[in-house]
Amino acid sequence: MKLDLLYFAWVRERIGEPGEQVETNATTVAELIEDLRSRAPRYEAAFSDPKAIRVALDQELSTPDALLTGVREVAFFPPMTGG
Amino acid sequence: MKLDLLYFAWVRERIGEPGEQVETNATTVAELIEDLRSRAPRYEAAFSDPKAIRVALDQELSTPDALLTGVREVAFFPPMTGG
Amino acid sequence: MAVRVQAGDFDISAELAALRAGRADIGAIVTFTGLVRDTAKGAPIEHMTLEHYPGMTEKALSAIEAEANARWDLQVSLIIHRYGALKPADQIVLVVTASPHRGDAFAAAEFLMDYLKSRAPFWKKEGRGNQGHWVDARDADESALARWTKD
Amino acid sequence: MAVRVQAGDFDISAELAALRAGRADIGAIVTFTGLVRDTAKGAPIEHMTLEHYPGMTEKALSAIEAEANARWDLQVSLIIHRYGALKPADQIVLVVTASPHRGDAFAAAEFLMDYLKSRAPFWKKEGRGNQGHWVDARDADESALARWTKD
Repeated sequence: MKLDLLYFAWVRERIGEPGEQVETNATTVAELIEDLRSRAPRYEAAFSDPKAIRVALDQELSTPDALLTGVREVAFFPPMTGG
Repeated sequence: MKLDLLYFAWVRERIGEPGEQVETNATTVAELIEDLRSRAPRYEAAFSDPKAIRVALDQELSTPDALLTGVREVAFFPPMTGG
Repeated sequence: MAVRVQAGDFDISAELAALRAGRADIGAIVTFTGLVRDTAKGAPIEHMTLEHYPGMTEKALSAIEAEANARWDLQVSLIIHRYGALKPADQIVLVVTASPHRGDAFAAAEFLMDYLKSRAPFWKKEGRGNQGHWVDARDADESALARWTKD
Repeated sequence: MAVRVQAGDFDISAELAALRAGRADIGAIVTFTGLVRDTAKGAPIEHMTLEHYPGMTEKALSAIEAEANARWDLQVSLIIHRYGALKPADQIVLVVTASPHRGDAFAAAEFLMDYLKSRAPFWKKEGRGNQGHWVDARDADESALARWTKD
Protein backbone atom coordinates (compact mmCIF):
# COMPACT_ATOMS: atom_id res chain seq x y z
CA MET A 1 0.00 0.00 0.00
CA LYS A 2 1.19 3.52 -0.87
CA LEU A 3 0.80 6.22 1.79
CA ASP A 4 1.54 9.94 1.85
CA LEU A 5 3.31 10.65 5.12
CA LEU A 6 3.57 14.12 6.67
CA TYR A 7 5.76 15.12 9.61
CA PHE A 8 5.46 18.22 11.81
CA ALA A 9 7.49 20.02 14.47
CA TRP A 10 10.28 17.91 16.02
CA VAL A 11 9.08 14.76 14.26
CA ARG A 12 9.77 16.59 10.99
CA GLU A 13 13.14 17.83 12.22
CA ARG A 14 14.29 14.40 13.38
CA ILE A 15 13.23 12.67 10.18
CA GLY A 16 14.73 15.49 8.16
CA GLU A 17 11.91 16.11 5.72
CA PRO A 18 8.33 17.40 5.81
CA GLY A 19 6.89 14.32 4.15
CA GLU A 20 7.35 11.48 1.73
CA GLN A 21 5.49 8.72 -0.04
CA VAL A 22 6.11 5.20 1.32
CA GLU A 23 5.16 1.68 0.35
CA THR A 24 4.23 -0.43 3.38
CA ASN A 25 2.49 -3.66 4.38
CA ALA A 26 1.42 -2.19 7.73
CA THR A 27 -2.30 -2.52 8.47
CA THR A 28 -2.43 -0.29 11.57
CA VAL A 29 -0.78 2.97 12.65
CA ALA A 30 1.30 1.09 15.23
CA GLU A 31 2.57 -1.33 12.56
CA LEU A 32 3.42 1.60 10.29
CA ILE A 33 5.48 3.18 13.07
CA GLU A 34 7.32 -0.13 13.61
CA ASP A 35 7.95 -0.41 9.87
CA LEU A 36 9.39 3.13 9.75
CA ARG A 37 11.55 2.62 12.85
CA SER A 38 13.20 -0.36 11.15
CA ARG A 39 14.15 1.69 8.09
CA ALA A 40 16.71 4.16 9.42
CA PRO A 41 18.06 5.69 12.65
CA ARG A 42 16.34 9.02 11.94
CA TYR A 43 12.92 7.30 12.12
CA GLU A 44 14.01 5.50 15.25
CA ALA A 45 14.93 8.93 16.71
CA ALA A 46 11.55 10.39 15.77
CA PHE A 47 9.43 7.49 17.02
CA SER A 48 11.46 6.28 20.01
CA ASP A 49 8.77 7.40 22.46
CA PRO A 50 5.41 6.32 21.00
CA LYS A 51 3.52 8.13 23.79
CA ALA A 52 4.97 11.43 22.56
CA ILE A 53 3.55 10.93 19.06
CA ARG A 54 0.13 11.93 17.78
CA VAL A 55 -1.29 10.74 14.47
CA ALA A 56 -3.87 12.03 12.02
CA LEU A 57 -5.38 9.85 9.27
CA ASP A 58 -6.60 11.87 6.31
CA GLN A 59 -6.52 14.95 8.56
CA GLU A 60 -8.54 13.47 11.43
CA LEU A 61 -6.92 12.77 14.81
CA SER A 62 -6.60 9.02 15.32
CA THR A 63 -4.90 6.41 17.50
CA PRO A 64 -2.13 3.81 17.12
CA ASP A 65 -4.59 0.90 16.83
CA ALA A 66 -6.47 2.51 13.94
CA LEU A 67 -6.61 0.58 10.66
CA LEU A 68 -4.96 2.08 7.59
CA THR A 69 -7.53 0.65 5.20
CA GLY A 70 -8.52 3.28 2.65
CA VAL A 71 -6.27 5.89 4.19
CA ARG A 72 -4.23 8.13 1.86
CA GLU A 73 -2.50 10.63 4.15
CA VAL A 74 -0.89 9.87 7.51
CA ALA A 75 0.55 12.70 9.60
CA PHE A 76 2.81 12.27 12.62
CA PHE A 77 3.49 15.05 15.09
CA PRO A 78 4.04 15.84 18.79
CA PRO A 79 1.18 16.83 21.10
CA MET A 80 -0.33 20.04 19.77
CA THR A 81 0.44 23.41 21.35
CA GLY A 82 -1.91 25.88 19.72
CA GLY A 83 -3.75 28.83 21.15
CA MET B 1 -30.78 64.32 62.66
CA LYS B 2 -30.35 65.83 59.18
CA LEU B 3 -29.84 63.45 56.26
CA ASP B 4 -29.22 63.96 52.55
CA LEU B 5 -31.49 61.56 50.71
CA LEU B 6 -30.97 60.48 47.10
CA TYR B 7 -33.43 58.56 44.93
CA PHE B 8 -32.74 56.67 41.72
CA ALA B 9 -34.71 55.02 38.92
CA TRP B 10 -38.39 54.37 39.72
CA VAL B 11 -37.90 55.36 43.36
CA ARG B 12 -36.90 58.79 42.08
CA GLU B 13 -39.82 58.89 39.66
CA ARG B 14 -42.39 57.91 42.29
CA ILE B 15 -41.12 60.42 44.84
CA GLY B 16 -40.84 63.04 42.14
CA GLU B 17 -37.40 64.41 42.88
CA PRO B 18 -33.80 63.18 42.74
CA GLY B 19 -33.11 64.00 46.39
CA GLU B 20 -33.80 66.21 49.38
CA GLN B 21 -32.59 66.99 52.85
CA VAL B 22 -34.78 65.64 55.67
CA GLU B 23 -34.87 65.93 59.44
CA THR B 24 -35.69 62.61 61.13
CA ASN B 25 -35.58 60.82 64.48
CA ALA B 26 -35.13 57.42 62.79
CA THR B 27 -32.14 55.43 64.06
CA THR B 28 -32.17 52.67 61.42
CA VAL B 29 -32.82 52.50 57.69
CA ALA B 30 -36.09 50.64 58.32
CA GLU B 31 -37.26 53.38 60.69
CA LEU B 32 -36.32 56.03 58.13
CA ILE B 33 -38.42 54.27 55.51
CA GLU B 34 -41.40 54.13 57.92
CA ASP B 35 -40.95 57.83 58.71
CA LEU B 36 -40.93 58.72 55.00
CA ARG B 37 -43.96 56.53 54.23
CA SER B 38 -45.96 58.41 56.83
CA ARG B 39 -45.16 61.78 55.24
CA ALA B 40 -46.98 61.64 51.89
CA PRO B 41 -48.57 59.20 49.42
CA ARG B 42 -45.68 59.55 46.96
CA TYR B 43 -43.30 58.07 49.58
CA GLU B 44 -45.85 55.35 50.31
CA ALA B 45 -45.89 54.61 46.56
CA ALA B 46 -42.10 54.45 46.42
CA PHE B 47 -41.61 52.30 49.52
CA SER B 48 -44.75 50.10 49.46
CA ASP B 49 -42.68 46.97 48.77
CA PRO B 50 -39.64 47.10 51.08
CA LYS B 51 -38.16 43.98 49.43
CA ALA B 52 -37.91 45.89 46.15
CA ILE B 53 -35.79 48.64 47.72
CA ARG B 54 -32.01 48.75 48.06
CA VAL B 55 -30.17 51.25 50.21
CA ALA B 56 -26.69 52.75 50.28
CA LEU B 57 -25.30 54.61 53.29
CA ASP B 58 -22.63 57.13 52.34
CA GLN B 59 -22.27 55.28 49.01
CA GLU B 60 -21.87 51.78 50.46
CA LEU B 61 -24.56 49.13 49.98
CA SER B 62 -26.31 48.46 53.27
CA THR B 63 -29.39 46.80 54.78
CA PRO B 64 -32.64 47.90 56.47
CA ASP B 65 -31.40 47.08 59.96
CA ALA B 66 -28.30 49.29 59.60
CA LEU B 67 -27.89 52.15 62.06
CA LEU B 68 -27.90 55.71 60.74
CA THR B 69 -25.41 56.95 63.34
CA GLY B 70 -22.85 59.20 61.68
CA VAL B 71 -24.41 58.74 58.24
CA ARG B 72 -24.73 61.80 55.98
CA GLU B 73 -26.06 60.46 52.67
CA VAL B 74 -28.75 57.82 52.26
CA ALA B 75 -29.66 56.59 48.77
CA PHE B 76 -32.73 54.50 47.91
CA PHE B 77 -33.09 52.66 44.64
CA PRO B 78 -34.40 49.46 43.03
CA PRO B 79 -32.21 46.37 42.54
CA MET B 80 -29.35 47.34 40.26
CA THR B 81 -29.33 46.38 36.57
CA GLY B 82 -25.89 47.29 35.30
CA GLY B 83 -23.65 45.51 32.86
CA MET C 1 -6.36 48.64 37.24
CA ALA C 2 -8.70 51.27 35.92
CA VAL C 3 -12.38 52.16 36.07
CA ARG C 4 -14.17 54.65 33.85
CA VAL C 5 -17.81 55.76 33.98
CA GLN C 6 -18.60 57.78 30.90
CA ALA C 7 -21.38 58.88 28.55
CA GLY C 8 -19.26 58.41 25.42
CA ASP C 9 -18.49 55.27 23.47
CA PHE C 10 -15.25 53.25 23.63
CA ASP C 11 -13.05 51.45 21.12
CA ILE C 12 -11.83 48.01 22.17
CA SER C 13 -8.68 47.94 20.03
CA ALA C 14 -7.64 51.38 21.30
CA GLU C 15 -8.20 50.32 24.91
CA LEU C 16 -6.24 47.10 24.40
CA ALA C 17 -3.37 48.94 22.71
CA ALA C 18 -3.16 51.33 25.68
CA LEU C 19 -3.22 48.49 28.20
CA ARG C 20 -0.55 46.52 26.34
CA ALA C 21 1.74 49.45 25.57
CA GLY C 22 5.38 48.80 26.42
CA ARG C 23 4.95 45.29 27.81
CA ALA C 24 5.35 41.78 26.43
CA ASP C 25 4.57 39.70 29.52
CA ILE C 26 0.83 39.25 28.93
CA GLY C 27 -0.27 35.85 27.68
CA ALA C 28 -4.06 36.11 27.66
CA ILE C 29 -6.56 38.93 27.30
CA VAL C 30 -10.27 38.45 27.76
CA THR C 31 -12.75 41.17 26.89
CA PHE C 32 -16.45 41.28 27.55
CA THR C 33 -18.66 43.78 25.75
CA GLY C 34 -22.30 44.27 26.68
CA LEU C 35 -24.57 45.69 23.99
CA VAL C 36 -28.08 47.13 23.88
CA ARG C 37 -30.39 44.55 22.27
CA ASP C 38 -33.24 45.53 19.99
CA THR C 39 -35.76 43.34 21.79
CA ALA C 40 -36.58 42.55 25.41
CA LYS C 41 -38.88 39.64 26.27
CA GLY C 42 -40.05 39.62 22.66
CA ALA C 43 -40.94 43.33 22.52
CA PRO C 44 -39.02 45.72 20.27
CA ILE C 45 -36.72 48.21 21.99
CA GLU C 46 -35.84 51.56 20.42
CA HIS C 47 -34.01 53.31 23.23
CA MET C 48 -32.36 52.68 26.56
CA THR C 49 -31.35 55.10 29.28
CA LEU C 50 -28.78 54.18 31.89
CA GLU C 51 -29.06 56.05 35.16
CA HIS C 52 -26.29 55.76 37.73
CA TYR C 53 -25.21 57.08 41.11
CA PRO C 54 -22.23 59.37 40.48
CA GLY C 55 -19.62 58.93 43.17
CA MET C 56 -20.86 55.56 44.37
CA THR C 57 -20.56 54.04 40.90
CA GLU C 58 -16.80 54.63 40.69
CA LYS C 59 -16.32 53.34 44.26
CA ALA C 60 -18.37 50.21 43.60
CA LEU C 61 -16.55 49.43 40.34
CA SER C 62 -13.14 50.01 41.94
CA ALA C 63 -14.04 47.72 44.86
CA ILE C 64 -15.20 44.97 42.49
CA GLU C 65 -12.04 45.36 40.43
CA ALA C 66 -9.83 45.21 43.53
CA GLU C 67 -11.57 42.02 44.60
CA ALA C 68 -10.94 40.43 41.19
CA ASN C 69 -7.27 41.40 41.39
CA ALA C 70 -7.04 39.86 44.85
CA ARG C 71 -8.57 36.59 43.68
CA TRP C 72 -6.76 36.09 40.37
CA ASP C 73 -3.33 36.68 38.90
CA LEU C 74 -4.14 39.70 36.74
CA GLN C 75 -1.64 41.98 35.05
CA VAL C 76 -4.24 44.43 33.82
CA SER C 77 -7.92 45.04 34.39
CA LEU C 78 -10.26 47.65 33.03
CA ILE C 79 -13.94 48.41 33.48
CA ILE C 80 -15.68 51.00 31.31
CA HIS C 81 -19.39 51.51 31.92
CA ARG C 82 -21.49 54.02 30.01
CA TYR C 83 -24.51 55.98 31.22
CA GLY C 84 -27.08 58.18 29.55
CA ALA C 85 -29.08 57.70 26.38
CA LEU C 86 -28.28 54.63 24.26
CA LYS C 87 -29.90 52.81 21.37
CA PRO C 88 -29.91 49.21 20.10
CA ALA C 89 -26.46 47.89 19.12
CA ASP C 90 -24.73 50.53 21.25
CA GLN C 91 -21.98 49.38 23.56
CA ILE C 92 -22.86 49.56 27.28
CA VAL C 93 -19.96 48.04 29.15
CA LEU C 94 -16.43 46.81 28.55
CA VAL C 95 -14.48 44.56 30.89
CA VAL C 96 -10.89 43.62 30.10
CA THR C 97 -8.68 41.25 32.05
CA ALA C 98 -5.12 40.25 31.21
CA SER C 99 -3.02 37.55 32.80
CA PRO C 100 -0.14 35.22 32.06
CA HIS C 101 -2.76 32.42 32.22
CA ARG C 102 -6.01 32.18 30.29
CA GLY C 103 -7.94 30.57 33.15
CA ASP C 104 -7.39 33.58 35.40
CA ALA C 105 -8.34 36.04 32.68
CA PHE C 106 -11.59 34.19 31.91
CA ALA C 107 -12.62 33.70 35.54
CA ALA C 108 -11.89 37.31 36.53
CA ALA C 109 -13.81 38.73 33.56
CA GLU C 110 -16.85 36.59 34.32
CA PHE C 111 -16.65 37.50 38.01
CA LEU C 112 -16.48 41.22 37.17
CA MET C 113 -19.51 40.98 34.92
CA ASP C 114 -21.54 39.02 37.47
CA TYR C 115 -20.81 41.65 40.12
CA LEU C 116 -21.46 44.56 37.77
CA LYS C 117 -24.87 43.18 36.85
CA SER C 118 -26.29 43.31 40.37
CA ARG C 119 -23.89 45.29 42.58
CA ALA C 120 -22.95 48.38 40.60
CA PRO C 121 -25.46 51.25 40.93
CA PHE C 122 -26.82 51.38 37.39
CA TRP C 123 -30.44 51.20 36.35
CA LYS C 124 -31.70 50.58 32.85
CA LYS C 125 -34.87 52.06 31.43
CA GLU C 126 -35.78 50.75 28.01
CA GLY C 127 -38.65 51.39 25.70
CA ARG C 128 -40.17 52.32 22.39
CA GLY C 129 -41.48 55.65 21.15
CA ASN C 130 -42.39 57.70 24.21
CA GLN C 131 -42.94 54.61 26.36
CA GLY C 132 -40.30 53.35 28.78
CA HIS C 133 -40.05 50.96 31.70
CA TRP C 134 -37.37 50.16 34.23
CA VAL C 135 -35.70 46.83 33.59
CA ASP C 136 -36.29 44.31 36.36
CA ALA C 137 -33.34 42.66 38.04
CA ARG C 138 -33.09 39.04 36.96
CA ASP C 139 -33.02 36.16 39.43
CA ALA C 140 -30.45 34.54 37.14
CA ASP C 141 -28.07 37.42 37.82
CA GLU C 142 -28.33 36.89 41.58
CA SER C 143 -27.68 33.17 41.08
CA ALA C 144 -24.67 33.95 38.90
CA LEU C 145 -23.25 36.01 41.76
CA ALA C 146 -23.80 33.31 44.35
CA ARG C 147 -21.27 30.95 42.79
CA TRP C 148 -18.41 33.36 43.56
CA THR C 149 -19.13 33.36 47.29
CA LYS C 150 -16.19 32.01 49.20
CA ASP C 151 -16.99 28.91 51.27
CA MET D 1 -19.31 31.01 12.16
CA ALA D 2 -15.91 31.61 10.65
CA VAL D 3 -12.39 30.25 10.91
CA ARG D 4 -9.25 31.87 9.55
CA VAL D 5 -5.69 30.56 9.58
CA GLN D 6 -3.33 33.31 8.51
CA ALA D 7 0.22 34.62 8.78
CA GLY D 8 -0.87 38.24 9.16
CA ASP D 9 -2.05 40.10 12.23
CA PHE D 10 -5.67 40.92 13.09
CA ASP D 11 -7.50 43.92 14.56
CA ILE D 12 -10.09 43.11 17.19
CA SER D 13 -12.25 46.22 16.71
CA ALA D 14 -12.37 45.65 12.94
CA GLU D 15 -13.33 42.00 13.44
CA LEU D 16 -16.05 42.92 15.94
CA ALA D 17 -17.43 45.63 13.66
CA ALA D 18 -17.68 43.11 10.82
CA LEU D 19 -19.39 40.53 13.02
CA ARG D 20 -21.87 43.06 14.39
CA ALA D 21 -22.65 44.79 11.09
CA GLY D 22 -26.37 45.22 10.45
CA ARG D 23 -27.63 43.53 13.58
CA ALA D 24 -28.78 44.70 17.01
CA ASP D 25 -29.77 41.39 18.60
CA ILE D 26 -26.42 40.60 20.26
CA GLY D 27 -26.26 41.14 24.01
CA ALA D 28 -22.81 39.86 24.93
CA ILE D 29 -19.51 39.51 23.13
CA VAL D 30 -16.51 37.74 24.64
CA THR D 31 -13.10 37.89 23.00
CA PHE D 32 -9.98 35.99 23.91
CA THR D 33 -6.61 37.09 22.57
CA GLY D 34 -3.50 34.97 23.05
CA LEU D 35 -0.17 36.78 22.92
CA VAL D 36 3.48 35.77 22.65
CA ARG D 37 5.11 36.29 26.07
CA ASP D 38 8.68 37.48 26.46
CA THR D 39 9.59 34.75 28.93
CA ALA D 40 8.95 31.03 29.23
CA LYS D 41 9.69 29.21 32.49
CA GLY D 42 11.84 32.17 33.53
CA ALA D 43 13.97 32.26 30.38
CA PRO D 44 13.78 35.21 27.98
CA ILE D 45 12.08 34.60 24.63
CA GLU D 46 12.94 36.61 21.53
CA HIS D 47 11.07 34.76 18.80
CA MET D 48 8.37 32.18 18.27
CA THR D 49 7.50 30.16 15.18
CA LEU D 50 4.11 28.57 14.79
CA GLU D 51 4.00 25.56 12.52
CA HIS D 52 0.67 24.12 11.45
CA TYR D 53 -0.85 21.42 9.26
CA PRO D 54 -2.51 23.21 6.34
CA GLY D 55 -5.80 21.61 5.46
CA MET D 56 -6.23 19.78 8.75
CA THR D 57 -5.98 23.02 10.73
CA GLU D 58 -9.02 24.56 9.09
CA LYS D 59 -10.98 21.31 9.48
CA ALA D 60 -10.07 20.98 13.15
CA LEU D 61 -10.96 24.60 13.94
CA SER D 62 -14.25 24.32 12.05
CA ALA D 63 -15.14 21.13 13.92
CA ILE D 64 -14.35 22.75 17.29
CA GLU D 65 -16.39 25.80 16.36
CA ALA D 66 -19.35 23.67 15.23
CA GLU D 67 -19.24 21.83 18.56
CA ALA D 68 -19.31 25.13 20.48
CA ASN D 69 -22.28 26.29 18.41
CA ALA D 70 -24.08 23.02 19.14
CA ARG D 71 -23.51 23.35 22.88
CA TRP D 72 -24.28 27.03 23.42
CA ASP D 73 -26.67 29.64 22.08
CA LEU D 74 -24.24 31.60 19.92
CA GLN D 75 -25.15 34.23 17.35
CA VAL D 76 -21.62 34.64 16.07
CA SER D 77 -18.32 32.86 16.52
CA LEU D 78 -14.92 33.50 15.05
CA ILE D 79 -11.53 31.85 15.37
CA ILE D 80 -8.42 33.45 13.89
CA HIS D 81 -5.13 31.63 14.43
CA ARG D 82 -1.82 32.87 13.08
CA TYR D 83 1.16 30.82 11.93
CA GLY D 84 4.73 31.64 10.97
CA ALA D 85 7.30 33.87 12.62
CA LEU D 86 6.16 35.91 15.62
CA LYS D 87 7.84 37.91 18.37
CA PRO D 88 6.96 38.81 21.97
CA ALA D 89 3.75 40.84 22.36
CA ASP D 90 2.50 39.65 18.96
CA GLN D 91 -1.05 38.37 18.78
CA ILE D 92 -1.34 34.61 18.18
CA VAL D 93 -5.00 33.75 18.36
CA LEU D 94 -8.38 35.46 18.55
CA VAL D 95 -11.60 33.80 19.62
CA VAL D 96 -14.87 35.73 19.55
CA THR D 97 -18.25 34.51 20.73
CA ALA D 98 -21.50 36.47 20.73
CA SER D 99 -24.78 35.52 22.32
CA PRO D 100 -27.93 37.04 23.76
CA HIS D 101 -26.62 35.77 27.13
CA ARG D 102 -23.25 36.43 28.71
CA GLY D 103 -22.96 32.96 30.27
CA ASP D 104 -23.10 31.26 26.88
CA ALA D 105 -20.56 33.66 25.37
CA PHE D 106 -18.10 33.10 28.24
CA ALA D 107 -18.46 29.32 28.33
CA ALA D 108 -18.14 28.92 24.56
CA ALA D 109 -15.04 31.12 24.38
CA GLU D 110 -13.32 29.19 27.14
CA PHE D 111 -14.32 25.86 25.54
CA LEU D 112 -12.92 26.98 22.18
CA MET D 113 -9.61 28.01 23.75
CA ASP D 114 -9.28 24.78 25.72
CA TYR D 115 -9.82 22.76 22.55
CA LEU D 116 -7.52 24.92 20.45
CA LYS D 117 -4.70 24.49 22.95
CA SER D 118 -4.46 20.72 22.59
CA ARG D 119 -6.58 19.64 19.62
CA ALA D 120 -5.73 22.04 16.82
CA PRO D 121 -2.62 21.07 14.82
CA PHE D 122 -0.29 23.91 15.79
CA TRP D 123 3.18 23.59 17.24
CA LYS D 124 5.15 26.38 18.85
CA LYS D 125 8.91 26.72 18.69
CA GLU D 126 10.29 29.49 20.84
CA GLY D 127 13.76 30.70 21.55
CA ARG D 128 16.42 33.32 21.76
CA GLY D 129 19.13 34.28 19.28
CA ASN D 130 19.71 31.26 17.06
CA GLN D 131 18.46 28.82 19.71
CA GLY D 132 14.97 27.39 19.63
CA HIS D 133 13.02 24.56 21.21
CA TRP D 134 9.59 23.08 20.70
CA VAL D 135 7.15 24.02 23.43
CA ASP D 136 5.95 21.02 25.43
CA ALA D 137 2.25 20.35 25.77
CA ARG D 138 1.10 21.19 29.29
CA ASP D 139 -0.73 18.70 31.49
CA ALA D 140 -2.87 21.62 32.66
CA ASP D 141 -4.18 22.03 29.11
CA GLU D 142 -5.28 18.39 28.99
CA SER D 143 -7.01 18.81 32.36
CA ALA D 144 -8.73 21.96 31.12
CA LEU D 145 -10.14 19.94 28.24
CA ALA D 146 -11.39 17.14 30.43
CA ARG D 147 -13.98 19.30 32.19
CA TRP D 148 -15.90 19.78 28.92
CA THR D 149 -16.41 16.04 28.43
CA LYS D 150 -20.07 15.20 28.44
CA ASP D 151 -21.07 12.73 31.14
